[in-house]
Amino acid sequence: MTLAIALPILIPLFSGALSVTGWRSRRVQRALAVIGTGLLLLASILLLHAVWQDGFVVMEMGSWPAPFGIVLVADLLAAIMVLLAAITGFATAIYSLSTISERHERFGYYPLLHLLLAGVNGAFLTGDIFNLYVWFEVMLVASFALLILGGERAQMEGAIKYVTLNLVSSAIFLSAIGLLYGLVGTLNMADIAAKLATVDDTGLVNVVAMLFFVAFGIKAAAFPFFFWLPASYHTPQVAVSALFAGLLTKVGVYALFRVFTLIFNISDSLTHAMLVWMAGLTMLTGVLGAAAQFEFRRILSFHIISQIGYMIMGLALAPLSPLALTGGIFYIVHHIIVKANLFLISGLVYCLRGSYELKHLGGLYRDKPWLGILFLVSAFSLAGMPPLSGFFAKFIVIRAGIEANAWWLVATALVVGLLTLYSMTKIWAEVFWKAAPTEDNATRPASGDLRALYATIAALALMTLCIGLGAQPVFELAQRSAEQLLDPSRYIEAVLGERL
Amino acid sequence: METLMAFVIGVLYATATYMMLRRSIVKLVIGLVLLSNAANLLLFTTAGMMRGAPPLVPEGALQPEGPVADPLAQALILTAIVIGFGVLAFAVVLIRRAYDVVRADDINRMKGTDT
Amino acid sequence: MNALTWNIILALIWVGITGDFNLANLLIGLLLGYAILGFALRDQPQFARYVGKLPKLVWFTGFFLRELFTSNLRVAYDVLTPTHHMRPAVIAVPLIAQTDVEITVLANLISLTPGTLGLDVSSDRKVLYLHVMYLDDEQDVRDSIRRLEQRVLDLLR
Amino acid sequence: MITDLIAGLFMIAGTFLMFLAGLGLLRMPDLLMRMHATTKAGAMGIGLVMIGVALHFLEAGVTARVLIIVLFVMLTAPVAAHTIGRAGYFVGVPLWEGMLKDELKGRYDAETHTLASPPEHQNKEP
Amino acid sequence: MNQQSLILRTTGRFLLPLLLLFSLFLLLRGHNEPGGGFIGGLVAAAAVSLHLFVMGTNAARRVLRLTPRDLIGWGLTTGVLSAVPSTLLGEAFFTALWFEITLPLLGELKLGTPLFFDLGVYMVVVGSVLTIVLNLAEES
Amino acid sequence: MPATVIWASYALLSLALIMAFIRLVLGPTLPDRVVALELMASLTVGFIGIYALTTDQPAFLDVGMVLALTAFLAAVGFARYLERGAHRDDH
Amino acid sequence: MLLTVLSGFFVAALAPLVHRHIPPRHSGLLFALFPACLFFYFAQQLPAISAGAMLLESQPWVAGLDIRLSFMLDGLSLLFALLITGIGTFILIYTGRYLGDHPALGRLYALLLCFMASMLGLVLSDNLIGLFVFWELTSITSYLLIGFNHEDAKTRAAALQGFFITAGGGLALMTGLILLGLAGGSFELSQLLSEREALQAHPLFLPMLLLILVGAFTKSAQYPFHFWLPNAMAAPTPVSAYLHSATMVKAGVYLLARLQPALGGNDAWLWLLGLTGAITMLMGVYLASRTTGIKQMLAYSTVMALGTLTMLIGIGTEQALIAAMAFLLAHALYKGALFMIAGVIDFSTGAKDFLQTGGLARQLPITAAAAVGTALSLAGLAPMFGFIAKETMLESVMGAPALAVVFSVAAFLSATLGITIALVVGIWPWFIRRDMPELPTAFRSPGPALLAGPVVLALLGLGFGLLPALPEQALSAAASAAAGHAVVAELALWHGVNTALVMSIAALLLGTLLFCNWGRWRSMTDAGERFARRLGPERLYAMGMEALVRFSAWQTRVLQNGYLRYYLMTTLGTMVVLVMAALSMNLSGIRIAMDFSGVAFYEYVIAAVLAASSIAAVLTNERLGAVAALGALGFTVALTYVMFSAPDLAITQVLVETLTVILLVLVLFRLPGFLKLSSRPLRLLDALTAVIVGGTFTVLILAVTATRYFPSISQYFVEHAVSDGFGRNIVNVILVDFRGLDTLGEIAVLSLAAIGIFAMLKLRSGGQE
Ligand code: NA
Ligand code: NA
Repeated sequence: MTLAIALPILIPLFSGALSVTGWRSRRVQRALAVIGTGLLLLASILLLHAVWQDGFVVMEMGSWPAPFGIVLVADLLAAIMVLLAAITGFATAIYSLSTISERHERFGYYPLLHLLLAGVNGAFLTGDIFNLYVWFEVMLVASFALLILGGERAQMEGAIKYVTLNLVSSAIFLSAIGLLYGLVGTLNMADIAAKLATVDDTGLVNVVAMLFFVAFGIKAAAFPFFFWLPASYHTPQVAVSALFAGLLTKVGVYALFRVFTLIFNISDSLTHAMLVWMAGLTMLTGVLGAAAQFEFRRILSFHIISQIGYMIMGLALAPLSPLALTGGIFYIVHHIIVKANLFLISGLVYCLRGSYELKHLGGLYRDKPWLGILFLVSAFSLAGMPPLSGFFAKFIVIRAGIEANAWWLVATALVVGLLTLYSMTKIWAEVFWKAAPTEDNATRPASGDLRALYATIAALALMTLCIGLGAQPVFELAQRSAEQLLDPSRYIEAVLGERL
Repeated sequence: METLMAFVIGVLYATATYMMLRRSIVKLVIGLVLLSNAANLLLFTTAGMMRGAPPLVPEGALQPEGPVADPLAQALILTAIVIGFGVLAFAVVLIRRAYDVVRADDINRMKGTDT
Repeated sequence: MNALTWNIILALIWVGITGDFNLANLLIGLLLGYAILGFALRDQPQFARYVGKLPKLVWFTGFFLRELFTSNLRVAYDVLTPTHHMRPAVIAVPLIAQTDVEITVLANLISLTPGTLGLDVSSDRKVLYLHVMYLDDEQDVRDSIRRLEQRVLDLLR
Repeated sequence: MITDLIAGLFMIAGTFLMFLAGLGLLRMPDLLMRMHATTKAGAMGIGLVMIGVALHFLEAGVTARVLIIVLFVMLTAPVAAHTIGRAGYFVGVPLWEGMLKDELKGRYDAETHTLASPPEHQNKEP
Repeated sequence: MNQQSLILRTTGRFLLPLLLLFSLFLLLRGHNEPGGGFIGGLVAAAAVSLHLFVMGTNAARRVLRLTPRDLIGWGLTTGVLSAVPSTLLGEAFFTALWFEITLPLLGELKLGTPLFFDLGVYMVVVGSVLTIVLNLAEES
Repeated sequence: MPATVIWASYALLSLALIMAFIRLVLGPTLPDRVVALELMASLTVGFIGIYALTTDQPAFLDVGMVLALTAFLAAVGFARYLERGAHRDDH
Repeated sequence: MLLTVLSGFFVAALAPLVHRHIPPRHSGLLFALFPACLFFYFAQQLPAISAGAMLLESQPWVAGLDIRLSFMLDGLSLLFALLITGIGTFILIYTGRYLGDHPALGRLYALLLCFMASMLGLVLSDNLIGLFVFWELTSITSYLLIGFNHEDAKTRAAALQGFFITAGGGLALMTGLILLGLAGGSFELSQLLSEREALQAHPLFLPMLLLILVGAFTKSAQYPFHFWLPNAMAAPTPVSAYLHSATMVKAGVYLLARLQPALGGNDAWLWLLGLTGAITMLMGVYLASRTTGIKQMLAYSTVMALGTLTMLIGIGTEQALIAAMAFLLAHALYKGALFMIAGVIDFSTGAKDFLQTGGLARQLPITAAAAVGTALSLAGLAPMFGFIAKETMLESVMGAPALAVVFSVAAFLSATLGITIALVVGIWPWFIRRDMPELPTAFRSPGPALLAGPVVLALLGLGFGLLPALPEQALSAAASAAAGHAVVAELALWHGVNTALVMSIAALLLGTLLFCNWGRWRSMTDAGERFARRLGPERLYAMGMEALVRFSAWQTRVLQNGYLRYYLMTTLGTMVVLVMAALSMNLSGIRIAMDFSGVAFYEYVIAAVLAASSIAAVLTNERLGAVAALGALGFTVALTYVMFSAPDLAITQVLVETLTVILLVLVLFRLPGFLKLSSRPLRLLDALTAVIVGGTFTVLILAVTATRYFPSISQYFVEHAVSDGFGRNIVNVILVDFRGLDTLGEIAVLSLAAIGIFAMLKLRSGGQE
């Protein structure tokens, strides 16, 4: 079933194209949103199944042999990421049906959504470094457009930083590709890796690796490149926030995972030190940023950063402990679901109360106990409380850190976990426990039918719970995918086959 | 020629950086244009530069007669130029709208969303 | 049917007959078609005028190239020598040309000739404003413009 | 060989004209005069260089392209000049003080963007 | 609101078809000579932009007949669809399919999905650039 | 083609390019810069012609073709800007 | 056992639903059936366990991480399980009456049952991580239970404080447990306990121990983490009785006792636990003696008890462990009862402070009787079980292998003050008659549901005191487990006259004296209180939290300051530093060649104009001038492409350049001119940055062009474009065929940009479309 590998790109591209063509009909757009993302979900399950069976699924686009044409390669990590993108995409689409206003729908919301997913999936699946750049751009421009959809002042101000810093990242990325191409003369990542393996002194490659590191670091919102994220993530439509929060930075993380396991030497002392510092400082600055916030989505935004730190910690410690990489991957899986859900919950709270400011919120536990429970499940999961998904994610990373004797990182990760708990309980206390501040706020009627929102949130919360209670299969998946990453020769062989 | 281009491209990166560090949003956009040109030229240079041999096959032939300039790099740059244009267009309109809502060209006044 | 259309159809047929589809052959087709039209249909006024255009065009081109050459020399001299000899002015020249095309062709040709530059046409299309570089003798300039206008109208009407 | 020599001549002439255009652009005292230098010398220069090219190759395909280039340049250069000159005049770029006369002065209406003809021509039928 | 000069207007009227023709020329020969969907599309977009400057946005929209946004949709659809047919024959996505047709005047012609794809590119480029330029011009 | 002719052509064009650029920098008004830009476009076409000739590669003429046809659009754009009475920061 | 734990969660989940359909006065009884059944189940295991058997069962959970749902029932866990289920039964009965009219009672049941299941899981877990999971679950449920009256800000703060401290300790504990598991080669307690030598010889033994202790100490409110416990009294009284005296706070003690065989028996253990325990004991009893809040006093006395238990486990002798188990049981009985009594006083009179009470014996005779009984036990007076526990304790501290004097003095002081507070509890509210204002609320009769717990527990205290053989079996089994080998507890009310008894009598006298001067004692110690308020652990905690918020606000202001300039500066600066560092570390593999050969003069000119136009764009102070400079840049770049054989690129560049100019012109139309916004030094700094960034790229390009490891793969495209791609323009064949996917993405980018721009221009905030 190798066809399944291109479908996660082509389905959203096609849905997006049709959605543009059917611009004038809201019904067509809404139907396409559900059908398109639903099909995407099916395709990504198919893909994961195929990859689980065969280890790698590879397709040479246009039947041009690798390394000349563009190949799509799905290893377990890629397939997992695609599945997560599909889940988030589907959830967001359903959620959007009842939260996105007609105004926004009429200005391209759904086409943008589809094309964003296409870009994200393209980035996950491509085996070609320049093609990765292209998909990054697709994703980026789609996110630009989604970010400003609505034209509020805050959106514009946030977008200026988002756009500028991400464009700088793209330029650095492109420059790095240019330098790498100059050195190796090829773009296929497997081919690059295979060729570099035969070079004696790859000193210059280590230098170029720094540029890739910075470019992806910006995309991943790692320290000290994260500025664009807190400036903008709380400004768009909440469904968009959720999608961004879940997916976008993780594409940067994915790219870091990919190139630093396949192409560049992660054991290089500078690279290792850099990743370690980056991981620690990302965790810490992110969580401290959140501690200073008193707006629902801003708190969540800063936490994205700190959680990215855990994932990078997984990568940074990979040479010392294979378990670390497993932890990083587990963390990604957990985080995408939980963070997206928390944003969706903030949106539902907004629907109920009309504000994201903690000081204007309150009384929701009394009024909506089930919402409270759904929030608690996600929030405690984010904070790494057992038996939810976040606990195992944190546990693996920390256990790996201990195995690797990375004491400072472990200590940081622990403190950050505690501070995450601090933020989550802050939200809980202010939004749910505290009495509603004024009557008029508390009685603001919910707009429209919220059942779809509850269903989406409940489904994602259930997923968090299941990843926690049934952590073994997810762990096994993460472990096998880490094994694949740690043995690049398998990837190279899958792509280049007998040409080696 | 690559050596010469290395310096020229360095100048482009430098000017792009300087422009992006200004407070005026218009200068920011100009910086982005410079940056994208710099990256394209970098790719062009590192792929190796060759005079007078465009990657075209003469009519009736199966291959060019002699060596030709790297067509792959050119295809990549073409893609990058077009992408850069799309992105730039977006950025340009964005600053325009940002100016509309903020009523100032000064980026330092657009910091309401950060803290 | 328009004479030009006929000429093109003939050229295409030529290309079809010879089966050799390229630009050169099409040009040959056009020339042959032109000759045939001039020969076969010379008694019909519509075609006669069409056929008569070519010599006019050739003649006009020659005239214009000469103008171009001489005036270029003058500007070149002025640019190259350290002192400026120009006597610039903006003058209004009344127009005989009426249609958009006539006015435009005239203005463009004027602009292409060194020493004069068509600035704008008044909104009532009565005058053309020119920037002239060497207004040594205003009447002389006006006369040469008028001559050019006449030739243009000859060619176009 | 002969054609090559002629081609060379055309090329030198063309590039020389273009050089003149550059020099004129730099040396002339006001916008309108600079435009004289560039539009024509530029267009002419391209024309000559292109003829040189056509002579050098002596191929129908190349000649056709050369003709098209010359045609396009002849078509667009005066329009560009006109557009800039008009705009420049309209916004009032300073003109050389040695100008003999200016019959256009004051005839643009900034509000309606209309251009009046001089009074002596207004009622005259052409 | 036609305040543009007569000269520009007249030349523009003549240049529009010329540029559009030129753009098609660039599109069609792109597979063999410099040109192609991007370049052709950009020239076409430039042509309509010129028309816009000269004759105003309404006139430019009239020239297009359909909104440029639809052009984007159709172009993207074309692009994606041209990647698919090969899979029906069991090949990978994007595998080119070529077939020769004999036209009465033009003779043997090699057509293939890449050309179809290039057409999609052309449409998207025209549609996108014009969406941008037209809306921006209407704004100012 | 004699090398001196080619050399001279390039030299003349280079000088012209430099002068045009100087005017572009000096201005002083926006229309001056636009004129300089137009000339730079023309010079580019000239360069392309000579280059096509010296390398025996007529393919480069295609670039000249596009340039000849579209470069003036920029001038039209600038003119539109000026005539709309937009904010000007030249002198 | 898995079943018993999971069924707890299951019943908890059902509780709110069931509760809705039953009148509240019966619901408590109904739910109490569940722990009662469990109690009997565990009681049945007692004979086998005390005979030395150990029940093990195991289910895989996350096998790859050695996380299993494995359970072990030995004496220690059994004693705890009995306490949890036994006291839980009475608490549930009590709750039904105490909060009978509360709208959220269903949720309270759910949480209580949830807590009970977690607590059972904790004490039954054999797997370290499984234990930790349940440990954290008790923290979470505790948080939610403390915050039951969540609309009160103080309650929320108290809940957070308790949670934050225990969860923080939990993180340390997790690390410690992971270390323990890794060091011992297994995450199963049943296997680890026999790895004593290996563990204690491990290089990381001390950090491991410290981390585990932090976890245990925070949970069990040891000094200096003790302060959250009295604040947790914001919880409803049944919760305080259950979690914050009888069960959850004992989790830390449980863990210490559990690990004693593996980690104990060394100086570090003795000193750390013994001293911490002793200090906590003294601090607890001292603070208890000077508070007048009923629940506060009980809470502080719980702190005292927890300290005592820690100290005893630290001493670690057989006798000390027996004493610990006896004390644990005695405390659970009397403290559970006392809390319920405090609840009765509150329920019936509304009084929450001793000073509000007095002479209640007439109105609440049964309660008063139960109070006297339990107070006796608290005081450690015969014939209550508390007496036995205290005597054993006093004996064992004197037999400590080290620090015996310190422990003895501490124990004596603690016993003295213990008498005082017992007298306050047992006499003050009931028999002391004073001139008092009206009771806070009208009197309500407690009824049997509220009295069942106190009375039964008080009677048990008496019964075990009179017949110490009754609990002996269970206590021996527990002490054996804590000791790691079989220990037989021989408890008797009368041991003859020994030092311990003498100490007890002295303490009784001194304590009574103090009780008579309770008011003066309180004012005497005010100075200490004032000091604690300024610099005590709670104050430090508050200051720490404040500092956290302030620091994070500061950090955010500094890092996320809103200035794009600074963001860019940081980003690019980091990039340069990293590249430079990498360059300097890899010098051996890097060559740089300066090669200007073959560059024609006009190429220099074009390159110079290219560079100069970018500089012109920077230097001009007109926007349109900058745009014109960009145009010049575009043409020279296009020329470069032409000169180096890229006609398609040149064409594209020219077209894009033209369209860019058009775009800029259309947009700039509305924008104001350039202003010089930055100061001269800033501009210089930026220029320096810019030069460094540019220089970095120059160096990189020079190095790459000089180094080149492999030729490009592009020869393939040159060879196959015509034969397989059917096109002679190789670049175009690559674009539409070889790399069609790139192009597809690229047109997607263009489409997206157009859609985005369309939306941006047409969809205005609030306005029309
Ligand atoms: Na996130
Ligand atoms: Na003239």
